[in-house]
Amino acid sequence: MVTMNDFKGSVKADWCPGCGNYAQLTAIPMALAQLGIKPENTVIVSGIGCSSNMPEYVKAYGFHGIHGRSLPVASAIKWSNPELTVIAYGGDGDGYNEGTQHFYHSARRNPDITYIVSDNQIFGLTTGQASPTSMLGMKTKTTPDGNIEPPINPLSMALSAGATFVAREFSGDVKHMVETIRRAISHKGFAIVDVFSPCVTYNKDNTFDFFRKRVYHLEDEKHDTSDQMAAFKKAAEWGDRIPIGIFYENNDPTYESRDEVLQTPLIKQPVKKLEESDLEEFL
Amino acid sequence: MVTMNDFKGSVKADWCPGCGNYAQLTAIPMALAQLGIKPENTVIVSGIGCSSNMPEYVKAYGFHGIHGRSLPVASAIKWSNPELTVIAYGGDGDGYNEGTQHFYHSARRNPDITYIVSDNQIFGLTTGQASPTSMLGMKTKTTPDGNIEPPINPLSMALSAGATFVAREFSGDVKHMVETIRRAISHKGFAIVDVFSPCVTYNKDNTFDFFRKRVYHLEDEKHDTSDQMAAFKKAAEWGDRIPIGIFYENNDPTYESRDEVLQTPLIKQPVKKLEESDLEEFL
Amino acid sequence: MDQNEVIIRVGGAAGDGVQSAGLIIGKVFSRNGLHVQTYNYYQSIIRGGQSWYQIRASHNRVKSQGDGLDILIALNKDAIERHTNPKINEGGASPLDGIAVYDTALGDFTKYEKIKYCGLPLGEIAQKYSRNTLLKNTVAIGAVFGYLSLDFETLAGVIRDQFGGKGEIAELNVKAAKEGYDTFVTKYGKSSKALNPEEKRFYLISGGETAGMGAVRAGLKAYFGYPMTPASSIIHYLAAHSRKFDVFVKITEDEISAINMAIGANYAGIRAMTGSSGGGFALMTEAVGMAAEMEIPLVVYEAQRAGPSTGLPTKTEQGDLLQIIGASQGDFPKAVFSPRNVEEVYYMAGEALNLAEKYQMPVFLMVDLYLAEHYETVEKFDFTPDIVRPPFAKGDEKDYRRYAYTETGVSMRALPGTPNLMHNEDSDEHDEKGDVVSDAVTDPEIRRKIMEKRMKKLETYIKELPPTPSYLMEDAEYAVVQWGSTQGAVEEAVDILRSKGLKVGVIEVNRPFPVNQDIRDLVRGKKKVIFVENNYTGQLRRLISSEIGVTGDIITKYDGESFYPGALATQIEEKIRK
Amino acid sequence: MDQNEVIIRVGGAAGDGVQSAGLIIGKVFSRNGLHVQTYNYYQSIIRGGQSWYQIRASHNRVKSQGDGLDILIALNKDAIERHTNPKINEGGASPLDGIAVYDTALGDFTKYEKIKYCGLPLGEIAQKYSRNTLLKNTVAIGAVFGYLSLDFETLAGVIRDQFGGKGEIAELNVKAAKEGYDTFVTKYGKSSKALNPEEKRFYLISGGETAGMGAVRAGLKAYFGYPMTPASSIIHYLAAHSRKFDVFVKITEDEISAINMAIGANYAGIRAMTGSSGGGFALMTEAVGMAAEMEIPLVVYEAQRAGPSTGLPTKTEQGDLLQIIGASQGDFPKAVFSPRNVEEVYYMAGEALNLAEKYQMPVFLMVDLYLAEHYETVEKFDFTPDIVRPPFAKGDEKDYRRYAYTETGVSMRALPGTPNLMHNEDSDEHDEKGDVVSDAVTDPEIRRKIMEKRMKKLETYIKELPPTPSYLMEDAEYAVVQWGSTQGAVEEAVDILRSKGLKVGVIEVNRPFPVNQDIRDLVRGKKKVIFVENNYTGQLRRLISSEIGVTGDIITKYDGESFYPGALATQIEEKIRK
Ligand SMILES: Cc1ncc(C[n+]2csc(CCOP(=O)(O)OP(=O)(O)O)c2C)c(N)n1
Ligand SMILES: Cc1ncc(C[n+]2csc(CCOP(=O)(O)OP(=O)(O)O)c2C)c(N)n1
Ligand code: SF4
Ligand code: SF4
Ligand SMILES: [Mg+2]
Ligand SMILES: [Mg+2]
Repeated sequence: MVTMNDFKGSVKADWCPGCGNYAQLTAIPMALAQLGIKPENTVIVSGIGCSSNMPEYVKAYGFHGIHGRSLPVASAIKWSNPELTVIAYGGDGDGYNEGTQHFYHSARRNPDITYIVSDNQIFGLTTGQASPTSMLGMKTKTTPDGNIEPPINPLSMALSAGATFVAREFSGDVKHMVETIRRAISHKGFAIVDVFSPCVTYNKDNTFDFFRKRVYHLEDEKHDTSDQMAAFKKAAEWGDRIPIGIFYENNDPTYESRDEVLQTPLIKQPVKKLEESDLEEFL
Repeated sequence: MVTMNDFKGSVKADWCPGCGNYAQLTAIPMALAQLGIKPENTVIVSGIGCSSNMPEYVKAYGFHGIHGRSLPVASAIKWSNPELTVIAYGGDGDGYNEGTQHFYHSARRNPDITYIVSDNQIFGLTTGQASPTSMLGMKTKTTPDGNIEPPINPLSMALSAGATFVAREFSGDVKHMVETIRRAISHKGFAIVDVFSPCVTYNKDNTFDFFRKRVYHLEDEKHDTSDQMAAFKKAAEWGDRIPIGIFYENNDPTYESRDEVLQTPLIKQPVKKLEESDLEEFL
Repeated sequence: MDQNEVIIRVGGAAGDGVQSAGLIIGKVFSRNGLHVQTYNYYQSIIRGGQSWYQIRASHNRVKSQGDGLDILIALNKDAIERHTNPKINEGGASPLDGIAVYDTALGDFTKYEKIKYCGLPLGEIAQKYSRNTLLKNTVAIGAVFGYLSLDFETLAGVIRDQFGGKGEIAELNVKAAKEGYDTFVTKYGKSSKALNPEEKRFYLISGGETAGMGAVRAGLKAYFGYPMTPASSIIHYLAAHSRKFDVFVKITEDEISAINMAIGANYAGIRAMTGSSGGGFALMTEAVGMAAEMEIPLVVYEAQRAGPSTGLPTKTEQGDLLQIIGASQGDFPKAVFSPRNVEEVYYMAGEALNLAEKYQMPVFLMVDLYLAEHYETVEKFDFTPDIVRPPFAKGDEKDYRRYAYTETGVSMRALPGTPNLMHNEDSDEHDEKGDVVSDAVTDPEIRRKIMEKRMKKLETYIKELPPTPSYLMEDAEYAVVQWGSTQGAVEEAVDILRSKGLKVGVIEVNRPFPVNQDIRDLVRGKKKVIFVENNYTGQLRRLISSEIGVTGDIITKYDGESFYPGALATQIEEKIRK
Repeated sequence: MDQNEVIIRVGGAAGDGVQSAGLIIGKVFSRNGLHVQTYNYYQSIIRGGQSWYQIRASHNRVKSQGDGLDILIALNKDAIERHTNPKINEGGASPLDGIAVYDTALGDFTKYEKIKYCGLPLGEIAQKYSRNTLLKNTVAIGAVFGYLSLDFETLAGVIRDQFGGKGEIAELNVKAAKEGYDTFVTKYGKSSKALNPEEKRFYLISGGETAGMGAVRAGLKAYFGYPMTPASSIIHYLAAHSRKFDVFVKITEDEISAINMAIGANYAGIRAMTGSSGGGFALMTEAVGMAAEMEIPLVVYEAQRAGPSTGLPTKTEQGDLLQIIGASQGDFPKAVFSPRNVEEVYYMAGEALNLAEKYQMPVFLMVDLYLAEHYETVEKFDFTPDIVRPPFAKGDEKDYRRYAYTETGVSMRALPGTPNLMHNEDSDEHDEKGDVVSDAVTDPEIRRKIMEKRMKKLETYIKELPPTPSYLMEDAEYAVVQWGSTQGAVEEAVDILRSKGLKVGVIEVNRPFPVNQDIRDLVRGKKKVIFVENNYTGQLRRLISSEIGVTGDIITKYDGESFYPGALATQIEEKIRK
């Protein structure tokens, strides 16, 4: 049996005390353990940012790459060796700024990977600049007079791209998060979980308290997760009540299931031996 | 009075005979002339692709940059000199592949520029590879066994980003296109017009005929252009009937209207003379 | 004029079928066992403009598109005006000095001396068979082979293959060709050229294709890319053969995604490549450093075209060497290959994959538009699989350290999925175990050591560098230094100079980085060293001077065209006599 | 030990307020007219880890963080163990050889000889005033100034400024500092250092800030960027002063957008800049070539940090020179500046903007983490606007050609909005008018000419290059070559060697590209030439050897820290004696 402890890394997480990321450091291993996935078959891929340090702290295969590029790396790992469980993890800057295009195209492509975004609505590691999810008016080092750029909505974004599993969670609700991450990992296809993960150091607006007062569970309101338009509507909800949970899910085929060559795992394929006949066409 | 002829460039367009782009080469100058905008105050910015050759053929200021990057260039030109009418023009590969992130963030940012995409659902200039809007199953040089990646929907994409003007046109309906482009240019904010612009050489699926049979005018069906959810629904329509026209429009403030510094055109601002007091803080 | 050799040019507009006509002609020769080189002059335009395709065929080995022009097939008026005009030289290409085959319907055009104008009612003939306007090209091709009195059956065979077997269209084309063949002979007679079928047959193939094949032979399992001329030919080849070769081909949203995917796939343990031309490669450079820092194998195929920026998208240049040397911040080990011809691309593609995996570092396979797109005859290839994979850790290693300090600098990889060896690979600086040293405490000492460990790989590799190839250097008094695709033109220029008694040899740099110290020995005592480069600033010369202090004179060409042997010989001679 | 100088280090964890304590200390000195240099040693972590801040202050000009350590303020146990241990040397920093100020509540720790341990109940004192744990830093700072018996009022003033004026918090801090000041003197007495207020005052400022100011002085109207250490300090500075200076600051979705925006803004006619560190700059490289090909002015601020890849994000290195030289495919004119100190950054930022516009080409303003982030005292700045704008076409020019061939290679720009001069600027190769030559007909001749026209700009600029600065080169027998931020440490090392009678001078390369030929003259006849570089492979040496064939010995440092003068002097001496 796999336990959470099997995922315990030897390096202690050095996020600020109280940082939202700790919740995911609990939730991800817990979900993996519940699913009986072994550390050796898990790859955590990340970019750069406070959140992206995650793979350093989990005992699994870790790929801590460059800013914004976790998704192409994660997709290719999965396509090369489908027996691995591949989780991409990173920040809102990483995923919705530098990595915008990869997020969008991964969502439409539907590789069987899980993408968890620590959405603290700020750049943490670079010491507090506005991110694409920073709220209007927010004061940061790059927006000393208040942010004037309307934030993007990662869920609507994913929905519009045709994502097959779209969810949101909150670091203040680990139990709920574990459940959703478990389902995201089990989902066959691209699963995005945007997590409100407060940055206690640089974001004084979107605090644990801010969310605690507002979040509610989608499943408590009979939301139909197969209805894309309903999902769009729920995704647009922002104010006194903010929904978390699974917004949308469908069973569209994964990218790899549509590709002929990938029907045999690449890593298991024998090398193709060339023959004289392969030159025929050049005659 | 400005006439279409004022925009006639000295270089003859060298697209393939019958190429969809010719329609826009007529429609854009026509719309500009109708609005009384002078060639000298018009800048056409493009990336790389067959379509992106447009600025070479129009008498106006032309900026024919690199693949995928027309929008950042166009935004900055507008911010620097708001008296210019700035139109970005390019292909589906240019805008929805290489330039994905700029499209998405321009849409949320809302600079007062017009973005017209020649959407031929193929890479033309590079001789026929699948693009992000190529239909499933389409055979191209890069998808000899048929495209397996679900196409993106540029309109839903723009809507999810919060675009303030979202429209679609068809090269086979120039009159209608002129009207929409005119409104797009008049719109205060980011206006995207996705144009079905058949590539007669490499796309044998989405031909003029294909669209002629299918397109209908949105305004004929009492579509409410102020209803975003309705726009999402209309954008998802694809099959025997495909809508063209304006899907959505609102009056959200432009980026430049929210920025204090941009209240005076940058190009007109005097140089800031530094003084001893500017060093005070370093004492 | 060499009677064993012929140079044929097909000129027309994009969309006129220039290239396919050229390829048919080339294949007729190669199937007959003649050596062939082709040259493709075209524009970034889908229809119209001005393009041409040149085929040089010979009983002896040919190494470049050559000088001179024996036969012109003019598909439009512009082509006949242009290629017969002795004043127009398209970047060095010779004007016609032989016969011009054209449709008499072209009407009037300027005629020049010494040229034999062989008009034929090409369109008329063609229309007897079909209304497809491209059929007249087939008639013209037939005419040319009639003139050369080369076996019609081979031509018929190539036409059939080209037009999809024995169907109606193919037969119409064969018939049209035959009529062109016969009509020409009847009207204008035969050439004095002595080109006859040989007992062997060659393959006619381009560098883009041999890059793909060579990589497959070395175990390539995935190619990630975004189309860009002239790096697309490898994609098209691999995509077309994806199922046959079991190679996964993925076109991505951009080049950044492509290279990151290639790195991910290599990390997972398969052999994967990416590639682009200069502009797309620029976008990839950040990830090159990541591969180096994380010590993940990576092969990048870089097909140069004339820059800067979009530049001349369909023209050749060797302008990306310094971009590759400078790709990504910081110092790290890497290797750059510049194969000299289509055949060498095949072998170096495999060598690159092996080297990248052996040293867990980025390896660049540089070609240029000329090499990626022009066709050359090749007799045979070695098909023995060429795969040297270092061992991976299995899971029972004690005290496994992903980046263990070793003699060679190379540490053993453990692939994801291996039991017990879970670890983190990081683009942040790390220690032997892979733990990051830039978070809590940066230990400058560890940083120093891990830098040295990585750079040691390069030192180890340098010792294994094969000698720099050369041509006629044994007794040379003058050394010409070339790299990549200019080999053929340079060697032919040197042949010309040798025939004049000048003892010139060629140092052929096919592995420009790390710079081989043996170049020092090769230039020692030479009266003159002359670099020949298809770029403006002499990038190879700058690199070699930078790394080993060797420099010399320079001959450059930066008009988008490749070198022509005759003109080059003159330039080299001038440098020598100066 | 120099009695006119003191070196103080504040050590603690991220989040302990190390940096702000250090800055307060520095400002007390600079306001008193002492010369100051600071050094910031920190990690890529928001809280925890190990960081320190060093302040060197002197009555004489200081040029680097210096050797030795007189006073340590230890904010945690790790700091006291680490900085007092003679065996630990953080990349060259000296261990303590003086007094240690710390909170007696820290408990036990290893004690070393020769160090005076001056424990104080810092926390206890602080708690009297507030429960904010950072207040104890203020107490410690007070103690240090008591020890140095430097005027308390200046300290009070700095504290007030730091804590927002005369409010309650500020006053609490002042009081706490005073108690620290007095308590220390009572308990441990005063230092023998002779540091006294001078009649003048200095500004204490970093390179990131002077880059911003210098650019504003030269008419900067927009800055486009994406945050990345250490290129963020300029962004933060400009964003904070955006309204004051009327500079539009835009943070973009990525670096690609940032550079394209900067190019768009320059095209429209304003002065705009972009910037990043190595990894972000890698993403910008494609557009650099576009600016060059389209001849649009562009200044890129490139703040280096230790690579490869993410590397050591908060550590210094000079590892990006070759990345900049190789940025983007093809050959094109460009210039690279590497200011040597905080003041020079100010002037070179303006020079870069002027040069970019004069020659319509990319100009790189290279700094490194050390230069971008450490503070130096500066006495005054020249505020006269430094804006040289070439004339723009007005609309009444006859036969206007955007890329007209000229003597200098520079052609007159016409900005959008100008009547009559509508034209196309293109990343594709074009002719004088701007019409593309790669579509219908590529004219190799035009291509050749327009390449030469562009490259001519570089030839023209080379003639105007100011002489390479140098230090004590007049009578030097040995030449040290340095570039960028290492100036201070190198000059101080040379001072040490001079004091030993070795005639060493320094060639200071602040404009590394195009390489100034005068370096040849400067090294002529020297017994030895020694390059000193903060990177592994000696990138400046490689560049200079590449361009003008000058080379020499090399001393490198690649552990993420900058050079220390003492250790460097020893290394140079070894090279000389070898
Ligand atoms: C190409 C590149 N650009 C910029 C950076 C600098 N950088 C590091 S992390 C970061 C943003 C961090 O924000 P986010 O992704 O939201 O992560 P968080 O720290 O908030 O978890 C940036 C801009 C980089 N490392 N690489
Ligand atoms: C960075 C970069 N990558 C790739 C290319 C090659 N390229 C030129 S045009 C093009 C795509 C053209 O498709 P699209 O944008 O749809 O334009 P169209 O030709 O169909 O109008 C590509 C991939 C390039 N010029 N630059
Ligand atoms: S800065 Fe914010 S995101 Fe980063 S570790 Fe601290 S609390 Fe977490
Ligand atoms: S290839 Fe297609 S898009 Fe390009 S010019 Fe021809 S028809 Fe138009
Ligand atoms: Mg964040
Ligand atoms: Mg297209």
